[in-house]
Amino acid sequence: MGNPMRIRATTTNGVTEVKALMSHPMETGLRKDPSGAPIPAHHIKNVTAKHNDKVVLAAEWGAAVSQNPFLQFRFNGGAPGDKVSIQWTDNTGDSRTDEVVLT
Amino acid sequence: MNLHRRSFLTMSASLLTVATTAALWPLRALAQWVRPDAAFEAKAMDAVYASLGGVPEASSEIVFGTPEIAENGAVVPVSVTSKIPGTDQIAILVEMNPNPLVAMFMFPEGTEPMVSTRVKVAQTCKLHALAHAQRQVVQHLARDQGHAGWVRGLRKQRFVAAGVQLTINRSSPWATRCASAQPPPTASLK
Amino acid sequence: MNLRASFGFGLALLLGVAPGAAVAEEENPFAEYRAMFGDDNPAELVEMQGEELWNTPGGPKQVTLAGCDFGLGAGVIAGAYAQLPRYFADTGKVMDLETRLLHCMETLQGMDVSALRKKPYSDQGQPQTELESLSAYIAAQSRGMPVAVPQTHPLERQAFADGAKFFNLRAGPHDFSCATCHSQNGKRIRLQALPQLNTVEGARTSFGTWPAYRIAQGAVRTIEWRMADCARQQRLPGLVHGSKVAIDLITYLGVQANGAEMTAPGLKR
Amino acid sequence: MTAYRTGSRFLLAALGSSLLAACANIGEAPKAAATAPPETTLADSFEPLGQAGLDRLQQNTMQKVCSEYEGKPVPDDLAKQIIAEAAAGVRYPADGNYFGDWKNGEKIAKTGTGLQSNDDPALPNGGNCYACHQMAAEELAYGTLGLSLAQYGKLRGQSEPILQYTWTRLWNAHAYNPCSHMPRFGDAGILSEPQLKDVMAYLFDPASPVNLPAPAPAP
Repeated sequence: MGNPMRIRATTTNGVTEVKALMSHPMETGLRKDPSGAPIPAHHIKNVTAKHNDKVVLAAEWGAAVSQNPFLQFRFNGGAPGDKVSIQWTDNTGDSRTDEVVLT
Repeated sequence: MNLHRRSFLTMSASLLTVATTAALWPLRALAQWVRPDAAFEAKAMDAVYASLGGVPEASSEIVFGTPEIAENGAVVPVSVTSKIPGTDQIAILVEMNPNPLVAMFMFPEGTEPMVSTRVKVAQTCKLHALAHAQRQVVQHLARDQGHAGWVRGLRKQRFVAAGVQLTINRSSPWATRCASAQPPPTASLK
Repeated sequence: MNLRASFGFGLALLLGVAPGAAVAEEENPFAEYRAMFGDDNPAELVEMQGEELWNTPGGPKQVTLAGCDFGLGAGVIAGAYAQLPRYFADTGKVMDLETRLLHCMETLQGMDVSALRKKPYSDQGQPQTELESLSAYIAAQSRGMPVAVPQTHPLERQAFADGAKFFNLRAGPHDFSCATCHSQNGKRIRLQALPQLNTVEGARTSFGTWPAYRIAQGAVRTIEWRMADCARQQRLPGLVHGSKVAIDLITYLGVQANGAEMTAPGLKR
Repeated sequence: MTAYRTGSRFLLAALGSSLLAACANIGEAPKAAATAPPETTLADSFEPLGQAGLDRLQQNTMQKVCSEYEGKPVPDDLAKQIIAEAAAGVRYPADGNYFGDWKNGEKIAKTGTGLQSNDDPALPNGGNCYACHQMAAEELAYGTLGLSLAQYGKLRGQSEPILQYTWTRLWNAHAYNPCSHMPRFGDAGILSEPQLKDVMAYLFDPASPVNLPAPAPAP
């Protein structure tokens, strides 16, 4: 289920800017733990952002997106009360969705 | 000329297509998007291009926001903006990473072709961005050719790339391949 | 914000010199890099985890930590971190946030904190410990407030004096003390700027930024971690969490930093 | 070098007992805290970790004096004593050859690990010269706690006195500066004799990057 994301969305002159931080280790599968055992890959593969029900951004990620990923983008529109949601799915099938309401 | 890109895609088969490059970047509407796994698993830039379908043309219409020198390769802020009209996809690649393709972003109509994120960079090398753009160009055929009133739609597709040099002070710890080539200058005192 | 201003200053200096020129002391080649993180500090994710822990009943007694007194009254966390370490009458000791948290987990929640006390910090790539998450959350409740570490009780004054003494203590195979690296202005190790921690100015730029998210570790680290990791680099044995030396040093730094703005959780390389 | 040794033996014999008496107080500083519980000692705040045992908290004479006089002038008699004792302990290369492999010296200069509680004791220690000193022009990630060593050999040549001086500095800098902040690389066993020779070569070899000219600044 993962830990909650921090999403900030602000609308200025009809454009909504979204800034999200996601809590995820983004393990590449190339690192070893202190005992020398390989640490299995564990990273987000897919991200989908929606403005209400409309997809405003989709992304495919590899393991080279940094730990605790940051994502910023802008879409046209956005009014007070609208929802902006972000969903991620990782390579283990785990996923998490968080949303904010525009003010 | 504010044509809807996605609805255009569905009728594109019946229209004359002009591609400016040999690129065969996966052309699917967002709903049918399939992750290009081979491109993510590719171990060199050429192989990434090959799995995406071709070599992009160089472009100065991609704008980067990256630091000239990054303190820590594990987290390097990167923003990429495409100034090419109709840009619907942006990809970020790091040349010397074990897998160069880092991320691909798809922008539906109404989303600015801009993204900002943070990536792992194994060692000092070039960071590349690819942009894919397609738009309908309405061509008015000249009257003297006897085609009065006809228009035809061209789907103009572009697949471009640009690179920017990044200096890494401290190598990303996960990068086994590159770290061995150049030991990170880690001071034990901080 | 102080931090922002110093980034801008560093950047201006950086742009003012020809590339390839020798790097002067006062400029930071990473000013641009650091400024690009803006307000988007992953420490906020840890703060959120800490907030959830704070509001969740825990331990055998299944109570929250809302009854914990951090010096400003039971459950008062707004501004509490800016006034720690301080003397607590109920234990007769000078305690910092972390030792107080452990004390409350033990006495209020009935938790066995011996494991947490022994291993207070998360391993790289592992989830943050409760101590780290709660520290991030509670420290953030002092954001924007002035540091005000008290010097009223004799033991508080003693902690400061002993901290000042330990700061200069040279030991170990490398003969390092805290002062070896932190007693001169404008110096750096490799490219890492060193705060001059035996002065008010140096302590003020540093103290209020801890706990901080460490980019290299992808985790929030507390000020006790900072002390212990300095001891490691000094080639000393392990500095015990919550030990007298740790609290004395934090008191020494905090008192000198009094009046500075709390900005924690900060962001460090 | 023999002069140093003779001198220091003399001084030690003359001042040894008074020095030890003086240092007994200084060394107790942290636990001499007036109102701290009497049972509190420095060792209570530490625990053995990895290769770092509690014995590392035991201060030697120099460490005690220099802790007491950090940031202040060291009294003359104590300063002389530390200098003499340091000079007396310097061991010069048995074969009279100061130089090893500058390439290995470069690695030592850039390696910051060694003797930390989390370091692998099986690996060679680093010298971490770049933490504090500027050396090769091409390496921009240098610290500024110590003096710049750029062009070190080129500026100084390779006369016997300068070689001996440099070796002594590396072995035990307190032979010149009583409360130097520089680790005693030879005296404290941080670097081995072959490693010290490698670092010497890195400082003096004309082919070493330390002695190459700085790259031309970008236009």
